[in-house]
Amino acid sequence: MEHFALWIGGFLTLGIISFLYKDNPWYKLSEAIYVGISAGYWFVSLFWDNFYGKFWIGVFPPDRVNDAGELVSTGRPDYWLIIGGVLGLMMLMRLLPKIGWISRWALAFIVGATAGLWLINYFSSFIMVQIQNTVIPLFGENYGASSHVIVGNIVVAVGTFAGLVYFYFSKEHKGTFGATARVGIFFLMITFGASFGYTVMSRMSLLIGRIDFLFGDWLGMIK
Amino acid sequence: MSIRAKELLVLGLIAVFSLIFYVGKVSGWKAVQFSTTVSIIVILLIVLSLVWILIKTIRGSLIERRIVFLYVGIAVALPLFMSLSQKIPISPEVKAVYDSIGELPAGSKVLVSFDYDPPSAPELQPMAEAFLYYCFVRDLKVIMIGLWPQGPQQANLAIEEVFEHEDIKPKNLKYGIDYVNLGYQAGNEFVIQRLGSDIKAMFPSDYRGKPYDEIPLVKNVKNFSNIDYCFNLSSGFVGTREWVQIAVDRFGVKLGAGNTAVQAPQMYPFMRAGQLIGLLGGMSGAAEFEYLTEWTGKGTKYMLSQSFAHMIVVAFIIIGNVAFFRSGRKSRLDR
Amino acid sequence: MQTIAGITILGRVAELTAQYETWLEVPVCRSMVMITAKEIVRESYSKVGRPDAFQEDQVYYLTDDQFGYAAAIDGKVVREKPATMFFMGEFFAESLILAETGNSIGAIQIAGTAAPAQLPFFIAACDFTLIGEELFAASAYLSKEPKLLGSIKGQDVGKSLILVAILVGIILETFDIWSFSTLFSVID
Amino acid sequence: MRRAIPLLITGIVGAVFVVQYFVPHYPFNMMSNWFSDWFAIVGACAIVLGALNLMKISIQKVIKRRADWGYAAVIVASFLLITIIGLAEGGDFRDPGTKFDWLYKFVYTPLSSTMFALLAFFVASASYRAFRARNFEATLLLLAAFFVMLGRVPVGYTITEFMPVEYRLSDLASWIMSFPQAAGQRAIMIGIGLGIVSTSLRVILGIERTYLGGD
Repeated sequence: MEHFALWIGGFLTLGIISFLYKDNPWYKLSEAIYVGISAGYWFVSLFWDNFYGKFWIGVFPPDRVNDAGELVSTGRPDYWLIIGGVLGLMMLMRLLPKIGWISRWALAFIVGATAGLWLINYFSSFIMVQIQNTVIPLFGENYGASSHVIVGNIVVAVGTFAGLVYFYFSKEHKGTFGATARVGIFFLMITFGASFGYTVMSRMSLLIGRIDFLFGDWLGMIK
Repeated sequence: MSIRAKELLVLGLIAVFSLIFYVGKVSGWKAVQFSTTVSIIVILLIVLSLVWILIKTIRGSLIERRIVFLYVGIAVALPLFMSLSQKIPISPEVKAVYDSIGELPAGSKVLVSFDYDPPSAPELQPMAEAFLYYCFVRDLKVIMIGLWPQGPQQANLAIEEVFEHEDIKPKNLKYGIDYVNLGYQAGNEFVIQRLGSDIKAMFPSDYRGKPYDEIPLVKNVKNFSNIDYCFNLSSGFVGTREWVQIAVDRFGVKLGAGNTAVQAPQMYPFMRAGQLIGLLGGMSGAAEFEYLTEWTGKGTKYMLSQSFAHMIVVAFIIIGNVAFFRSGRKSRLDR
Repeated sequence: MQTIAGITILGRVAELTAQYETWLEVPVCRSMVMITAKEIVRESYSKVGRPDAFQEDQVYYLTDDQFGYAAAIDGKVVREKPATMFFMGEFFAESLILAETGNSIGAIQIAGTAAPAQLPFFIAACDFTLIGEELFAASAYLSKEPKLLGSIKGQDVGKSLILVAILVGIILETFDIWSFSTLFSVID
Repeated sequence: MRRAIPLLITGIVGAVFVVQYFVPHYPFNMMSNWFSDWFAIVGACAIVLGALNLMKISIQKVIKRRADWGYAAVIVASFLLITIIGLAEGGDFRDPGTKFDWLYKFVYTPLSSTMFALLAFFVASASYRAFRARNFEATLLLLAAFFVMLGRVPVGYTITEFMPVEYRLSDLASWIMSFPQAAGQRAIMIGIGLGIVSTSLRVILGIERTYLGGD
């Protein structure tokens, strides 16, 4: 069984890598298997983890046999979950064209709740915390920072300021305003280049892992 | 010979090549290992071919992206066969993990939590092996758990690897006395919370089903206070952040950690605040720790591939710019 | 929220493809997005008087899996060679797989995302990229509704306040006059 | 009925979820837990629609013998294979040793890790094509990527070992990451924060309606 599994892994791995050469039947087969298996994997996972694990067990908690062998119920049913069940049912109404529009109610709920949660979370972590980290003493606490930290702090202050000016929409980027925006785009470009360069290592690690599977686990050529 | 025929020929070669080496593996062939001279010759050939591409680019015939793919494949694969070593600078956070384990007296109990899955194994498995090797070399007792479903399996793979080493074989360490694997428990950060009060309640038996009280190593280990050091290998949630917030902040545990390269930077604030004793970051962290503990593991070999791959990317950036300047100059000449 | 911005832009694009009778396909990675996207495209086609041109299968679901979706899209892109590709909304590591394959067939690619980690890859592989906030501004701008255009102005007012806060804050903090940054501390 | 009520639902639910952040008392403090449970349940129901859509399109392709219909048949077969096995195996379908776990370990994981690993090739080809000194901005993009890449591998360290401690490539790379990169990142994040706050407000106040579709 171990052999069969390793050969399946090798076949599918090389099938996906063959796409780099060009689209071919080997890749098409691997892609089709992947789409089917992954859609099914998420379908089954969501069914057991979310529908059964959260809704069914939450509303109808099954009895459990404890250590002493008696039948004991696991706890009070949580009837709030029924609202989730009703919303899920509304979503499924989409299958019936005549009352399919009711799925909009479920969608409206999801969109409204997400909007409410995100509004605050993003306001606090993407705006408040970022401003707090930017508004720092440039020369360090009671002027104790080293030279390259001071230069760094000034760079951060100027970069954040100019970057924000670049994102200004309702004013023409001309004159000093335009110049600041241009400095802003310089900083954005450094940010994109540095982030790109930083992620190269983790992308290469993934490929090293696959090559190690091919030549190590499968063909045993490397220890 | 038509392209179609060439493609089928290549497919045939791949099939034959795989069959031969697979049968070889099953019948116990030794691993392929380039000697240092062969390695250097291979490197020279790669460099020469890159120079040849540069010359071709200057002459105006640009290479297509599949050549770049080929070079990335070569740059990642070949170093795995090489036995070269490269001078690896030891960063302070990796040295801190090494020193903190070095200070533990023999027989101390170390809890290792495996919180990752196979896709992150290339970065974290070498760390796990080096760490377990170093613990056993220093005669420490190791308790392994997993907060991710595949964690315990990764732990067993690491144990198998470490037990083949000639320094560890003579110690003939016994399961249940020198080391134990308590398996996976769902519950994320709530599991860490319970380890602070009663480990047995969270792990009533080990991953083989043997009751907690029948395992000599953990029989009188009640909670974190009986654990001398914790080490967490993490690639996401639940991971090092939760171990710091609960195990360290609430129960004052001594914690070291190994993280994937993408996640490591988020842990530096915990390092600076002293909540985290030390940190191994990505493959470079694994290679540095292997260098310190003298464990010949995959981290060092992987880092060789990383260096090659980065050099190839940098080389093609240079070639790309030469192509750009050449086409720019050519269009100016044509005008 | 990024998906909603992306859907608004989809509505506008669908109007143009209906007008110029260009084939439009919307493969999605989440079922809820499939439902909404179908409605939007149907409405856009009828808005420009071409309800007959809309086909149900133009909007379809592939898989919830991030890389399964990327594998299926790569296959389709290389086989059918679309002229233009839009990447609007939330993206993760699969962004470069999609954009690099689209680039290899010479398609014009327009991306827009507010995922900071994926912006460098879209910048490197696409022809035009809406960076972060620009995605939300673009969706408001394309809708041409006065209230939505007004919200762009509102965002800029917010930005002005933040710019002033940064300037004043840094001065106060640097000369240790008052710890301005405590104003922005946040409870977890 | 079809638009007024959904807009009302969005407005009320959105406002309640904003308020719950500031009021840590019952029932508000339970709200975000309830919502994540309900969201999970609705997600489990919505994927049924997605799966049916995938099956419909694939089966139609097979019946009408359209191009590449064989692969559509493979999609249907592999979907049914893992779904039937997974549903049949009950709640602990993920335990080691189950047939579902076998499919996850030896079919799903190789495919997803290899697809993820393709990024290593695409990162290289994107660098080769995109990092060219066309103008000043592109040169900044190129230099930042160049120094950070070199600074992260031991070879970069060995090249500049002779330099004083603060100016070696690895130190330069971490300086770029800690200061200029952080500055640009912060400007982008503040912009995104403003964009999301304004979009959320538009949705809650019912100004943004496109997500509801037609009448």
